[in-house]
Amino acid sequence: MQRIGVFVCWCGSNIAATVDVKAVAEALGKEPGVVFFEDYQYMCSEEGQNKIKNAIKDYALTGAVICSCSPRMHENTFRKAAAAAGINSFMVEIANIREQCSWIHKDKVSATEKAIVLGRAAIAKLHLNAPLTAGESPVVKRALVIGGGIAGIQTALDIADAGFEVDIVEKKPTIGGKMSQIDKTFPTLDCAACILTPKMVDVAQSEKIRIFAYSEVEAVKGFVGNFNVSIRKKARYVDEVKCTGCGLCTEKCPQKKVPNDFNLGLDQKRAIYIPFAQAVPKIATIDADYCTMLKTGKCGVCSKVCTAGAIDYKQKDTVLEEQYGAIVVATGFNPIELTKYDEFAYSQSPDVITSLEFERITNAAGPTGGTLLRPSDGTHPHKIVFVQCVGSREDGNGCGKTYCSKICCMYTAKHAMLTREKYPDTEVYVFYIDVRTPGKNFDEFYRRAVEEYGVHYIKGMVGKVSPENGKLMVRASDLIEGKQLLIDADLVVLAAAIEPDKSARPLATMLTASMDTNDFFTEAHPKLRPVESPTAGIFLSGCCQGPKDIPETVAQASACAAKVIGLLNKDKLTCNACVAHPDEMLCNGCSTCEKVCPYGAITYESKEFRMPDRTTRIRRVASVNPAVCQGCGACTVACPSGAMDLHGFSNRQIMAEVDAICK
Amino acid sequence: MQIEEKFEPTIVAFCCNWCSYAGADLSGTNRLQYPANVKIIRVPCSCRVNPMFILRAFQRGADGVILCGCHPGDCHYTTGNYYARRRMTLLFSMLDFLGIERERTRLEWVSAAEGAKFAATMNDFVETVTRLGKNRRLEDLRCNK
Amino acid sequence: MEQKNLKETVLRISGVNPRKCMKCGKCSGTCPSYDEMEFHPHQFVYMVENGEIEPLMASKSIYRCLTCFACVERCPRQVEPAKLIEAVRLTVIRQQGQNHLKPDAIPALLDEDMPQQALVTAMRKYAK
Amino acid sequence: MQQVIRDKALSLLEAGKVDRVLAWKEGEFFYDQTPHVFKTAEEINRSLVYNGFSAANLSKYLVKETLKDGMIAVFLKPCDTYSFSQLLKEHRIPREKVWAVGIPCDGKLDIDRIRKAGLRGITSIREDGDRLSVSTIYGEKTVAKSDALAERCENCKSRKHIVYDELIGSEGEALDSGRFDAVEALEKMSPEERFAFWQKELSRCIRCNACRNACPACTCEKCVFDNPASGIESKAPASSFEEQNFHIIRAFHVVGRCTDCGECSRVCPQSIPLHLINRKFIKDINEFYGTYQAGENPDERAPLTNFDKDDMEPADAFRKGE
Repeated sequence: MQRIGVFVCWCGSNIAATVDVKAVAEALGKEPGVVFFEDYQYMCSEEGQNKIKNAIKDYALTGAVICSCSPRMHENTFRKAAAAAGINSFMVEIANIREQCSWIHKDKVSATEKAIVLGRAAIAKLHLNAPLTAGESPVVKRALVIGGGIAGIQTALDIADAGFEVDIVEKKPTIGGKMSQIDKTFPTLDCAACILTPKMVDVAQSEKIRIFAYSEVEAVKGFVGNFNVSIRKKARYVDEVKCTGCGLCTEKCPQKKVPNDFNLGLDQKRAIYIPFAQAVPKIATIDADYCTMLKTGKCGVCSKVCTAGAIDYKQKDTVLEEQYGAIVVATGFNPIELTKYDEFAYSQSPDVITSLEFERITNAAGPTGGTLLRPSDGTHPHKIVFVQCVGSREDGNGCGKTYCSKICCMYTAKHAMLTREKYPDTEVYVFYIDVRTPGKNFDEFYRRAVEEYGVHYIKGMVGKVSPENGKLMVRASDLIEGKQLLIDADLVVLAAAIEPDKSARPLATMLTASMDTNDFFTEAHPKLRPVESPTAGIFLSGCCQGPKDIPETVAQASACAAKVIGLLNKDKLTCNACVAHPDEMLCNGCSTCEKVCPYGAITYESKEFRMPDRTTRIRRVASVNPAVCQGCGACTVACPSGAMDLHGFSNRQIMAEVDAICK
Repeated sequence: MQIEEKFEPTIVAFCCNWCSYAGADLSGTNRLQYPANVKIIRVPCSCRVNPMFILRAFQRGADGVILCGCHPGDCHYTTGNYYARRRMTLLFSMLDFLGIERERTRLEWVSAAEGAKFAATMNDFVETVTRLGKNRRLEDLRCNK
Repeated sequence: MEQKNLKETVLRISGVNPRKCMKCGKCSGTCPSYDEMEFHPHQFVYMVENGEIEPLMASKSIYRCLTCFACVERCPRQVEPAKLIEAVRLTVIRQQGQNHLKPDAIPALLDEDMPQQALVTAMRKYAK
Repeated sequence: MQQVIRDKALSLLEAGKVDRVLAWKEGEFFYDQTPHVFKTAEEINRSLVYNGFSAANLSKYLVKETLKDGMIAVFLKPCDTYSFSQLLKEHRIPREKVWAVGIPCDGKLDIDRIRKAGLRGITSIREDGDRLSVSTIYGEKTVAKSDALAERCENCKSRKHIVYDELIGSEGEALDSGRFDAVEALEKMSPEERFAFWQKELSRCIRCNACRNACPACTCEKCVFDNPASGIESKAPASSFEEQNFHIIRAFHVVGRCTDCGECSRVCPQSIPLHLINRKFIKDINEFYGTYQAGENPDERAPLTNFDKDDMEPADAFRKGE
């Protein structure tokens, strides 16, 4: 039996004016288990807290019920007071008789009655309270960043800067991501490489950062502070230590017909390649699908020319096991596949290109050396049509996306402007539905494209693009003039919607991080915790969480780093004390609870049990990781046998409250 | 003249800690009145509410039970209220199927900012349940009087 | 019929929800009969939503639509403008004496290049 | 068919493939068969039966039986395979310890229904195609089989075997059944009429727990109603409320797990149509969240462990019914 003290607060006149506090204290004093009761003007004051502490000591109380303001106000205050007096802080229950009683009622009789009922419910619950201790778990002081684009780079640099070790896992042979493929950046028009490559070099030179390029995360186990990650380093067939990145092999390789994915297949590379001049790490990689030596065993030119002796045709994938305290997802985006958009003739004509392909064509390091030439015949286009919202803002039943891809309006304005600047004789048409330019200096940028560069912005959508005699006949509507247009364009550029990288979905499953229907990672709270996943210890950086431009990505990446640093800075994590816990003897092992847990806190293990009939039995039972459980209680209701219960809000506690209220 | 005593229903309101309980607090802070019949039980999340609790309340004499949680999509635990919604939809539909007045059960989404909505919801709910009168059917379901 | 009823009729016949339209104009950008029409496909969607059915009913545009369904095929939000145009046309034709193509008119249309199927289709489309 | 099943059981046992066979055994009365674990050929030849009264869904017994050493063979009718599959999904039965033999079923008989047709003093029943020859102490009678079928078989949902190691007979199909008609009829009633209906039915409950004990979804290590620590323990009814509480909670605990095998109603000594409560849940799930058949697909998420952001609100569910 508990020894309970009841403390009724007046809150000045806030409570006492509508609730007869003395009557409440006396009525509750008659409840079973109550050995002490008192009322006081301000329970939360120093003096009030001392009254609680003294009563706990003098009357050997095992628990306290405080009838006062909302637990959201002073629960912690009273818990600390209880702990200071030597009882467990979870042996305190609050009856909310201010916000939920005295402030909403005028009639003193009914308000007093209600306050007594609320007090009784709190006492009934407290009878079933048990001391709780929050667990602790250690933190591995190293972070993993998955994805080496600008988001991953920035996050890694910031974490390293705070003095923690960071590993970047990048599936491509080099870090840099989409930004390395871009020519110029809006709205300042500085060159992407000029601002990105110094950061890449910083990453390479940082003592705190390790880069696992050409590698993928294969499995993730563990929980916040203690993740075990398997990383597969794919075989490059080149010794990373020996290779100096001189590039001789990439010039001598006789296999020249390999589609260059860095240039989106617009030109060809060799079977051994370095994606671009500033690649980090600058190590050659052999494309096993095209290498004659690997396919037929006959060639070996690269091995012969390599003075460092770095070529190793027998190299195999290796799997590393690493430990991390935090994991950052920075898997980024890709433009969607446009092959299904027959009306835009993307598959039919090489002169219908995506905006990312346009970036490569205008990039000085790209397939055309930066000269704007048509992919089909290498001539200068004189009439270019840009089509916005291709695959964005659709109704979701087609092949497109329901969301706005956010970046297309700005990069299209940039493309249009740059084209007009370099080639003033080129007519540029932009077909738009809406021009969306919220951002610092963004609208000014778009207006410059129209006002200074004379780009034709036409409100309307392109209905059909048909290749005819080397031209692209673009049929479109001009909604403002009320006219249908037919433009004989030389080049059509489609602003393709962007979607999360395909690797994100399986990764989310490994991390037990939740995703929305578009495969963007869900944030822990859409407004207040935008860079954390609901799964503790998993953080989100860049476009994996939603479409973003570079400034936003970098801002989010740094915010994400701050959260990671905050976590890694702790030596130990205090877990939530009110966690779910299964009664193993009742557990059916049916896996129902596991499915509703938003945090992946529940796992199953086979355990040997001594049964009441003295036999032993191996049973599959649920096990909750208290470091991961956040205490929502979804599992407790999913469990048919009642094996799963929640500390602090147990089935019996809640039912005791129900009973006290309904009595 | 005989004064007929007004029926005062017992109403149990389960409120999730993060949105609805805070919404209830806010209606207090704003001094928005609702009847004292409503007694609130704090739960971490609407998904913590077991159908057993609701039946238990009716069994022990409650005349109406209302469950309040964060708006869909705003759950502190991201998905709890979606599960709660399915569970309550099925449970309430079942009670209706057994012939229990459907107005005695309710699920409402109340955010921490919706103090006014909380008070209005409670006023409406108390009024509805008062009109229905004492909850006898669940009690009487088996007693073929 | 009243304005509101007309709109309801058109919506019911077509099964289209014009509110899904985001006013991109792809339907009109793709329409092969654009220049023949007084009201263009996107205007049909807009005007139906605004309840302005009578001007549409009075317009020759409803007979200029080829029902090629290019707008239906390409609409990014699956609004299906052609079905709206069809619904407006049906609303007209279903009124008494409003058959747009009468059997008597057919002999005059006959010539060697006119496929018979086109006439049959036209009869179905333009008459009760 | 009985001989085919006996032969199969004997051959499995003889070949050493299994150590035990779970099947039906004649009970006190010919229509009252009981599930039984056969261990010897002699036992099988003596008392293994299979006919229109071999109604019990055997899948549930595997939960306990597979705790013992060795392999066990089990005969599963199509609807039993759904339960078996569901139990596998819930990790209640180790698949490798069971040899499942799918057997055909063309509907089970309901002795009460035959009696209600006016036949008294029945001593035996022989199935003869779609007719039944009924021997009574008053002489031979015949009844159309369709008039003697159990309700659940009249509204058979499927003749498909979901999971088995071998199959006697051929693979069947899921059927279009009118199994929700009775639920729909109740839904159409006024709340008062529904209340009166259920009051009449549930008043008869004697809390014998037969429904729970026969239900293949009720395999909890310890039922909440038997557990003093659960807070809702009620082995015997303490108040009038306990029964409806019991039946609602029991049905709720099997939501998304109930395969609609109909065992609850079959075993109820008071003939309460308990299956209607379960079917109401199934019907609601099908209408609200898309068709879901428990036990059909082991990889599918059950409706209560799943959600859609646009799920309907409880209030809309009511409106839908109007």
